[in-house]
Amino acid sequence: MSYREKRDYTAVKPYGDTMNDGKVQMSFSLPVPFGDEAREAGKRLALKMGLEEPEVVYAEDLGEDFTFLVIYGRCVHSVNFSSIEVPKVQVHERDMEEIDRLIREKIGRKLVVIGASTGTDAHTVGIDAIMNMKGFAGHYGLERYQMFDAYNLGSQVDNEEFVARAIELNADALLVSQTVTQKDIHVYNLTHLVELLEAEGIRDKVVLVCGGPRISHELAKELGYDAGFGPGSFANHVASFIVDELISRGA
Amino acid sequence: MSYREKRDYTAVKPYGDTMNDGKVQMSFSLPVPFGDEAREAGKRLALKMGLEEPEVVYAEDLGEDFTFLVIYGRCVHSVNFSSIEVPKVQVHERDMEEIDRLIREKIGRKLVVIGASTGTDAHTVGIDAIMNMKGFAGHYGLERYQMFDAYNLGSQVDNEEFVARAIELNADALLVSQTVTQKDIHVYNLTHLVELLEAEGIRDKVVLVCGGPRISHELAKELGYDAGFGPGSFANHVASFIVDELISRGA
Amino acid sequence: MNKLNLDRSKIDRARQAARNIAEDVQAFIDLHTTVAVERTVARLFGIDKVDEMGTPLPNIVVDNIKEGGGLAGGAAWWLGNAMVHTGKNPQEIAEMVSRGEMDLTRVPVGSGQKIEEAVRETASKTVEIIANNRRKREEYIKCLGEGPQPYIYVIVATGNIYEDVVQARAAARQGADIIAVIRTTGQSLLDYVPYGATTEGYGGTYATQENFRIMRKGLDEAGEEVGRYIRLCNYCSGLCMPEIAAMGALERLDVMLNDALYGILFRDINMQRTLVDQYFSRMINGFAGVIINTGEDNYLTTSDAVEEAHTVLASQFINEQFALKAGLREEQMGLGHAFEMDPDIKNGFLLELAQAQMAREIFPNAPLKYMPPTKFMTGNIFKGHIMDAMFNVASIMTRQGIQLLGMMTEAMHTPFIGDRFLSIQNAKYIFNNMRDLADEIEFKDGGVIQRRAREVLNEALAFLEQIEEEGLFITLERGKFAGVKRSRTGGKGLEGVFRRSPDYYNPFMEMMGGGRE
Amino acid sequence: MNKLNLDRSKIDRARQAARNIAEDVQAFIDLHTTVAVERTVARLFGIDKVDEMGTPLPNIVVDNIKEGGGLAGGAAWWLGNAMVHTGKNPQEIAEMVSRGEMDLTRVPVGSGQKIEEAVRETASKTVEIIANNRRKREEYIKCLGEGPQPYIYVIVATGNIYEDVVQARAAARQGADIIAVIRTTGQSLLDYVPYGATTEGYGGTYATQENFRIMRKGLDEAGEEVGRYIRLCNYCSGLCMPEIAAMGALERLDVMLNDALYGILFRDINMQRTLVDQYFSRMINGFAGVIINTGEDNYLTTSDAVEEAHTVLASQFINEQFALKAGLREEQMGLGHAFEMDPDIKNGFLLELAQAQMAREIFPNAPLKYMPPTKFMTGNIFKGHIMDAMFNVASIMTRQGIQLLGMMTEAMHTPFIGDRFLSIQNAKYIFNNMRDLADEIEFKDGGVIQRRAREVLNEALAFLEQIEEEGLFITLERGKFAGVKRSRTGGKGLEGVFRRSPDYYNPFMEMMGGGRE
Ligand code: B12
Ligand code: B12
Ligand SMILES: Cc1ncc(COP(=O)(O)O)c(C=O)c1O
Ligand SMILES: Cc1ncc(COP(=O)(O)O)c(C=O)c1O
Repeated sequence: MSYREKRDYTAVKPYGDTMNDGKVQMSFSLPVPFGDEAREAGKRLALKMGLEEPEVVYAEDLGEDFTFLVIYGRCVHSVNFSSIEVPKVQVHERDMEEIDRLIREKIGRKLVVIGASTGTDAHTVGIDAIMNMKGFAGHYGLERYQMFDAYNLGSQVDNEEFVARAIELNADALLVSQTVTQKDIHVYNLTHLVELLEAEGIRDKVVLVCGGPRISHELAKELGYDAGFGPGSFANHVASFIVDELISRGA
Repeated sequence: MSYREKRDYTAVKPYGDTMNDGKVQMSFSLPVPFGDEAREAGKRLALKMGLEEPEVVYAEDLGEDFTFLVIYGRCVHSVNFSSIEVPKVQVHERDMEEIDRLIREKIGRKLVVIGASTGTDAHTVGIDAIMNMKGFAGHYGLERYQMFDAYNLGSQVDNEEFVARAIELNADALLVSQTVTQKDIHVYNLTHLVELLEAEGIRDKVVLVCGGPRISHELAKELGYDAGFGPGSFANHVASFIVDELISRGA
Repeated sequence: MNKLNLDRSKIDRARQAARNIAEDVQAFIDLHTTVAVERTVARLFGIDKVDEMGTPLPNIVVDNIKEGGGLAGGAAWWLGNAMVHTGKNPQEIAEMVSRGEMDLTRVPVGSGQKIEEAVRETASKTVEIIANNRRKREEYIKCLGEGPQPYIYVIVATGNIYEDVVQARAAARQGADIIAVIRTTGQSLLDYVPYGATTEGYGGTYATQENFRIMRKGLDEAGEEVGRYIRLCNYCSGLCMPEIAAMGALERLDVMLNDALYGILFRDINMQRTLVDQYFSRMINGFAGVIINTGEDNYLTTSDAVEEAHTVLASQFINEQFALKAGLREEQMGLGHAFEMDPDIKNGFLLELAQAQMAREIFPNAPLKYMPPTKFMTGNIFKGHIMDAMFNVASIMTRQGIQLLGMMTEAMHTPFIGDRFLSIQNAKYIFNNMRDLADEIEFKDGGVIQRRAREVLNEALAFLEQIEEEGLFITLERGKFAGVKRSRTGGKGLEGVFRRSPDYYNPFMEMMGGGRE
Repeated sequence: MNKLNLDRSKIDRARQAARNIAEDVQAFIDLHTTVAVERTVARLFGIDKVDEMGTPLPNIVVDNIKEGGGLAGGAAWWLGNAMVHTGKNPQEIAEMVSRGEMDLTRVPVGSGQKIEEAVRETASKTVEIIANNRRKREEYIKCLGEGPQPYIYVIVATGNIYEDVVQARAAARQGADIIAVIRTTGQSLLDYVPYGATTEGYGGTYATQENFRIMRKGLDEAGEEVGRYIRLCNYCSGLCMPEIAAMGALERLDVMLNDALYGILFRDINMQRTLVDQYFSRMINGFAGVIINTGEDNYLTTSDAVEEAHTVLASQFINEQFALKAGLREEQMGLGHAFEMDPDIKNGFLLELAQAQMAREIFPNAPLKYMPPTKFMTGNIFKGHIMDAMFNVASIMTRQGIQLLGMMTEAMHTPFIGDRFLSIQNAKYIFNNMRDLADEIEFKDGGVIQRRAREVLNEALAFLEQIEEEGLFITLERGKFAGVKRSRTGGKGLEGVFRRSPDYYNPFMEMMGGGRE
């Protein structure tokens, strides 16, 4: 099929079953009583969003004068896909043995890594996945690496305490996990940590990494981190990054 | 709760869990290879639609360089709900007995009604629901009414044949069902019927009604019908409408 | 597998009644041929292409014989005669006829033995091609493997074959085992098969031989890439049943919709026409190793699924017997049924389980084709998606063979690429997460499920015995199936039915119908 | 109900081990009190409100007694003494303390008998209010009725009580039976209960008595309108277990999260503190007719659901025994478990069924609280919605008591009003369409399901026997639950634990703890 080559990546639209049909599905609730007027309100909103021929395919009374709607329509907008560039963590992915060997050869000592779920965040499954001996989805955590001294401080660790431990243990890398994002609490908390590290004058002495379900590398860079890891990250990704970073810093 | 009274119906926004949070769910596919760039493309489209803080919460590779996305965001648009007026069929809903009685009293003869699924459309369940003796969801069809002579011509009836039968039977009302809407085939077909009826000079002699899953009263009126009935219609709605219409026409 | 404790003697009795019904009709079939059957012979002789007006040459050839009054003898004989006479091959002859350079029934009649030889030689080439296709499929399955049952069956229906292929290949990657290309609205009522690659259709794509070829190639490639043979499905039903069966055999389709009664009931095709056509089409399907899918699900979309359950079972018995007559093996009988009860019925799922398990126990070797909820699907895609999930649960709990996946957007449009993906994900999740649930559960003795199954079997038996008595034609005239009344001489296509002459000759019937009981 | 063929003697043995474990700890509990217990006494005496700084008067009162070194005797005694001495009621006394006008331990000590009388009189008023609430609930259920089990349980968590009420009422109309107001992040670690109506919270709404009242009123109205009693749920866990239990009893909450171990393991609350607190809180829950929900589901969100299944069962046994000690009836024990296995596990559903059915058979009278998939929920709301559907299927197939509905948006945010609607629709569809499926199916003898259940029971028994030997404190120190190690003297709130003096006095323990074995 030469069909695929014919695509115009400078103006990409949603695809239902035919190139450029623009088909989009949408659902939301409106704080208005159920009825034809509620459907019409949904339709008008869809029109404002740039959906042509919007169709309210389902509407239901939620009670208390709320209405739930499902809408389909054709999006008039397009994006220039060819111009998109997304910042990504540069990781040469390696496995545990390779990483240990590399550290032995190029750095010649164990690396100290401290991890925690900081602030009021009590979600530890993510940081455990990266650090715990048994690891996650078949990837061993940092505790199993011979060339890492890994300290998992657990959950709800104050930024102050975290920084104190970093200094005490002379850490090479800090791993921060953030899961709760309501009212951007994670942004606040992550920023606060960078400020503390800078105040202590150790920001540049450590590889500073954050992760969590709503963390992207882009966001992490913005907030002053060296890298950010989202869903689907494993210990060897992070370890590879830390090692490369330290080597390139001339550690 | 005085909470409900506080709503501003002149500027209504989608509602997630807080008034005016604008939260909308959306899903679509893009004809681009799976990856961070695809996510970014989805995000940019959402921005163009007027979703603030769009978040791609899920992206999956569909193969063949297509990507499926689920996005949440806050819609910046609002609609003036208080100004919305939707044309509606004016039906005084009555039950079978009342309708039969009304016809007996006010018109004094049986009404002839012809129904069909016209054109190439072979979907009969809808028109059967309205006409069949046994009816639908507990509402008897027109065949069971004492004061209706109901003729159900079935499916794939040509408009020409339909009109010929209308003349032959001296019909009071015509019921057209349309289900297939691809490429607006129903609009074409319904319009064609009106033209034929006008050409034969009988358009004004009949109550002309259409129905189907994608038919609204508004669309029906636009196309020159007296009324349109969508999902959830029953025989007694249509019968009530026909009777009122004939009475008001002085039948 | 015996969870329902059904009365075997009733099953045997029902099967016997269906056999008698089919035999009665077969006597009629054996005396008749149709334009479609003869066009099929022409196609199997290698005649293809269209004239300048777009009329397919098989139609031109058969019309020519028909006008010459020779159809009762079979097209094979006239074509053989012309070949012997001119020394040309059938395609060349067809082109001559099309240009008005030849009138088949006016060609001087040559030696019967020579004609027969020519016919046999030509026919065996085609038969060999089809046999090769069958072997190729078997090899593919041997070396690539195939997905486990229930096979995941999805449709493509964009109207544009090129768009269809992309989506079909994407579906294969996502986990589909069978891709069906839905036909455009109305094709089944065309008394010819359109030609060439097509890009315009309503709610489906034209079934043409070129489209079959394009899709077959796309799926073979995808299958090799994903390491799983991907089956291709299209529709035999309509006025061209055997022709499309032949095209499918030539292009290695694997599955074909083919029902003895569907065209009569749901497309108002004349009953004599369909019954004669279905016989030859099934013979071809049988020989080609195609799994047929019957259309009992349609009774339930049209009428109430709780009330009409017994007509589904009765029709399955009848389809089984007609299939056996045409030489189809049980392993090729994708008998249809559907999960179409109102989702609001209390304990409705139990009734669905009863129906599905009953079909499984009564037709143990058939790769049952299970159809998804459609009638009660609404614009609520979220509810629809879980109705489809429940359908998948019912299937894996009763070991169905072919799962035609439901789409959450059923009430709106033919599937978007994303809809199909979500459906496949739905089925894969449930089939894997509940893989052996059927082995683990038993149904309570005398419980709701067992009682329902018995009831439906009883009603189906009574119904079949009534048909056995009245004959199938009269039953259809009385509107006993799906509430649809059809007259013996009404409907489309009767003018294409002919009584065979005593010397009627169709080489393929012997060569491919080996399995006839 | 005996589908799993479990070894009754093993169940009995496990239960006995748990009883020994609980008895061992109960000896410790009976010797101690905590600031939370005494604040609860103050609340039950009618002390409420906050000072200008926002400090709740119960805290001010108890701190005052503590600072005076009198807590070992119990707050009741000091309050009674002050009442006798001043002739004022407890609220007036608390306000005096708050204004620095009184120091409770310095009030001249009056006649023991008079104090006891005053205390009894005050206490019985409150006890009567609570008993009335219980009767009112019973009346409501008698005249309005209630939804069938599994009760449909949904959460509201906007942070704003007024927004919460609107959504809760909408949910009631849609079919919810229980509304839980999730608490704001971090409230469980506050050593006081906030005051008044609140509109700001993270991922939840503050549990305050006023918020309870607002929600109770909203749900009573909605319940009357929909003709079904709507239960209200909040959380006892944290540093204020008994205080919140008391608030719940006073405002007629119907369901409360209350687990003997949850605070220790998942909030790092000191184990001595939690174990003493849970006892009094459960006594109050028990008397108030509240159904408690235990938190075993948390083991499975933190660790692997397949591997840690036995810790859930072991914890259920322990929670049961602690509950019995506090006078809770089996009918009030919403023992927790969860559908948290990786959806990609082949036959994972069979393991889930085994677990759910096992809980059902071992705790036949408990309204088991079944928690939905959360850990493996992703941004794929469509897949998530069918995972929630499978969870609903598992529930109705095994007759669970309380179904905490899963939300398709679990991985993103606390429920939107539309998410909740779709979840309720999901559950209602499946519970109705499969209503009696549990009656209809049996599990194969010696099949995967039966074997899995036996295995888990064996492991749980071994685990319980080990705890029985080591004692609960040491088990927790060794990190045997959820892989979390807690030290006996670590964690939050140890400073609030006091050894009772021999004359410790708490009138409510006798008045409400009637059920103690
Ligand atoms: C399990 C869970 C809990 C457990 C946590 C147990 C524990 N020991 O961690 C319990 C039940 C205790 C809990 C409590 C709460 N939770 Co919670 N919880 C979840 C849940 C179900 C799963 C999270 C999880 O474990 N995911 C699995 C791990 C492996 O994925 P991950 O964290 O993304 O980690 C991967 C990557 O992100 C990355 N990664 C993560 N961290 C790091 C760090 C580094 C350095 C690197 C390199 C990589 C990395 O690598 C990991 C492996 O690939 C989510 C919903 C969901 N399905 O996502 C809600 C969820 C996160 N919880 C939520 C909330 C609101 C709460 C509460 C606040 C509720 C309340 N009001 O009580 C409480 C309070 C907790 C607190 N104070 O923080 C919300 C958050 C909403 C938001 N966006 O802000 C969610 C989304 C649920 C919801 N829909 O409301 N929760
Ligand atoms: C059942 C069905 C069939 C059956 C029809 C059987 C029969 N005897 O009718 C069969 C299997 C034969 C069939 C075939 C096809 N179908 Co079809 N079918 C459906 C299905 C599943 C249900 C329709 C239905 O019966 N609804 C129930 C009735 C009661 O609802 P209703 O029609 O809306 O009627 C109510 C109101 O609208 C109103 N009403 C309706 N008519 C009238 C008339 C009047 C006068 C009044 C007052 C009121 C009224 O009152 C009724 C009661 O409340 C829908 C999907 C769906 N879930 O909607 C697809 C669907 C309609 N079919 C579709 C298609 C494409 C086809 C085919 C073209 C497929 C193909 N390529 O072969 C064929 C061809 C048919 C043709 N030539 O028209 C598409 C249409 C897409 C579109 N929007 O154009 C749908 C949406 C499926 C899909 N997702 O692809 N179909
Ligand atoms: C047996 C059978 N043939 C064909 C079709 C498709 O319809 P058409 O014949 O219009 O292509 C169906 C659809 O349900 C069917 O069941
Ligand atoms: C027993 C119990 N208590 C409380 C909670 C809620 O957490 P928090 O104590 O932080 O409010 C849970 C949540 O899972 C729980 O299971």
